Amino acid sequence: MTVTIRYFAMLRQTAGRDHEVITLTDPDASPSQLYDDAVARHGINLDRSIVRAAINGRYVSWDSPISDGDEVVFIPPVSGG
Amino acid sequence: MTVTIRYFAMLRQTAGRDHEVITLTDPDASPSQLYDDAVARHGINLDRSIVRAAINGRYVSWDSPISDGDEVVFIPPVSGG
Amino acid sequence: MIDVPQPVGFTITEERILPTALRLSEQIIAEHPEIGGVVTFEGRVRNHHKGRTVTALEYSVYRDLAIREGERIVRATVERLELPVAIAIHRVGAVPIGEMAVWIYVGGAHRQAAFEGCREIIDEIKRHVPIWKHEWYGDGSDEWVLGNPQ
Amino acid sequence: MIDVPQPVGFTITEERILPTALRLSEQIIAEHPEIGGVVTFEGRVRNHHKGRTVTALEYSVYRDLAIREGERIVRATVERLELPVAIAIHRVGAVPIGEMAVWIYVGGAHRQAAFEGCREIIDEIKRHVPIWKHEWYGDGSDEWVLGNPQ
Repeated sequence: MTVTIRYFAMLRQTAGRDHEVITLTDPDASPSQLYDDAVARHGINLDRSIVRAAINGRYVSWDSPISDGDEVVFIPPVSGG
Repeated sequence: MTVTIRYFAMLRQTAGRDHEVITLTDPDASPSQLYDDAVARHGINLDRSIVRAAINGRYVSWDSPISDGDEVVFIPPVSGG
Repeated sequence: MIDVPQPVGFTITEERILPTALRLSEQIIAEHPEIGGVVTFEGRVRNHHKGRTVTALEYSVYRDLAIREGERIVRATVERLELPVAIAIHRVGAVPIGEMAVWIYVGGAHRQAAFEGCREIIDEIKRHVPIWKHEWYGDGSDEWVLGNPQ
Repeated sequence: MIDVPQPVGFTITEERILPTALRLSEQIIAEHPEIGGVVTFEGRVRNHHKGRTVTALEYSVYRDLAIREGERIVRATVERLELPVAIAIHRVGAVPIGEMAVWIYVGGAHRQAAFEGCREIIDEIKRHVPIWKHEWYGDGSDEWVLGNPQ
């Protein structure tokens, strides 16, 4: 299955892209695995303990299931307001 | 000595006047005595425990000294804001 | 435009507050770039009070003491919380339903102090400033509203 | 005029907030005579951050999630505190120093709920709405500001 990862803010800057399409071979892949892979692939230096995961525009837990076609986003500590 | 008592709000309505000039014979008269006299004189039905006293535009305690020419005001529970 | 001491002050007026509030909001924002958070409170004349319809309302004031207490309250809050801007305006006389009776504007470097300051000022005004509300009701009766005694 | 759901809603905009805030303040006051107390919060772009001079600032947003979280926050507060009016607007993109980044308007029958609601909404927005601040400083450096993680 394929998922789209979108990057925002400092993650977009570090990854050098606003999104990427990833093919997953492991049907039990979770957002936490995707994040760890992205960290390795792009040299992201933001510890997962301070990041949150979202799928299709909703916050989810790091071990949530992922479906084909999902949009996955990693949310660094927000600083609006 | 003489003092001016000014009345506001419900006390003005009950007393039927916005001020009156009182001649005091007791040099140790306090705002509490003046209030008790005013209650008797005008049929005021507001217990002194919920009223505050002011002299010359400042809150004072009920046993404060009074001087000739002072302006004394009794302050019912305020309801601004 | 109501004449109100800036950036820290308290005033009593018989005019409508809204035009001054809108103008000051713009002006202070332009003059105080160090402010990060602004909290305002608008106290308005409601059309109901304890289940009764309010048709008219008038505030009486003992002006000398009101100004002294209002200024004391605003200054004390500003000093305690180190606020760059704090302004309070209380309207007196007849105030139409729906219009502002009181307006408080508090600016701080951060939002916590602005929230705390704004709330403290309105709470203290309601406790200590000698202003009294006279309400007229839909059934033809009227009443001097008694606040909670201090 | 920014298009914002009324009397309860949250929106994201790239426009200046002030004209909308001034207009809504007048409009809501006219349309909601049951409101006794209004508390507003203006969050503004400061010219300083942790001792450094800020020369420019830009907010990034993940819009789908931001709208969903913002609406959830405002609705939850309105329901908990039974507020007739609660509106929040967050600006994104480049925001000049001194201008509003966020504006929150909360009207309640009484002031306590309005204060509590306004504060809860801004606190929750700062915790959960995916918006990030990119600051540029006087010394030529820049930084993505990290909020406190939840």
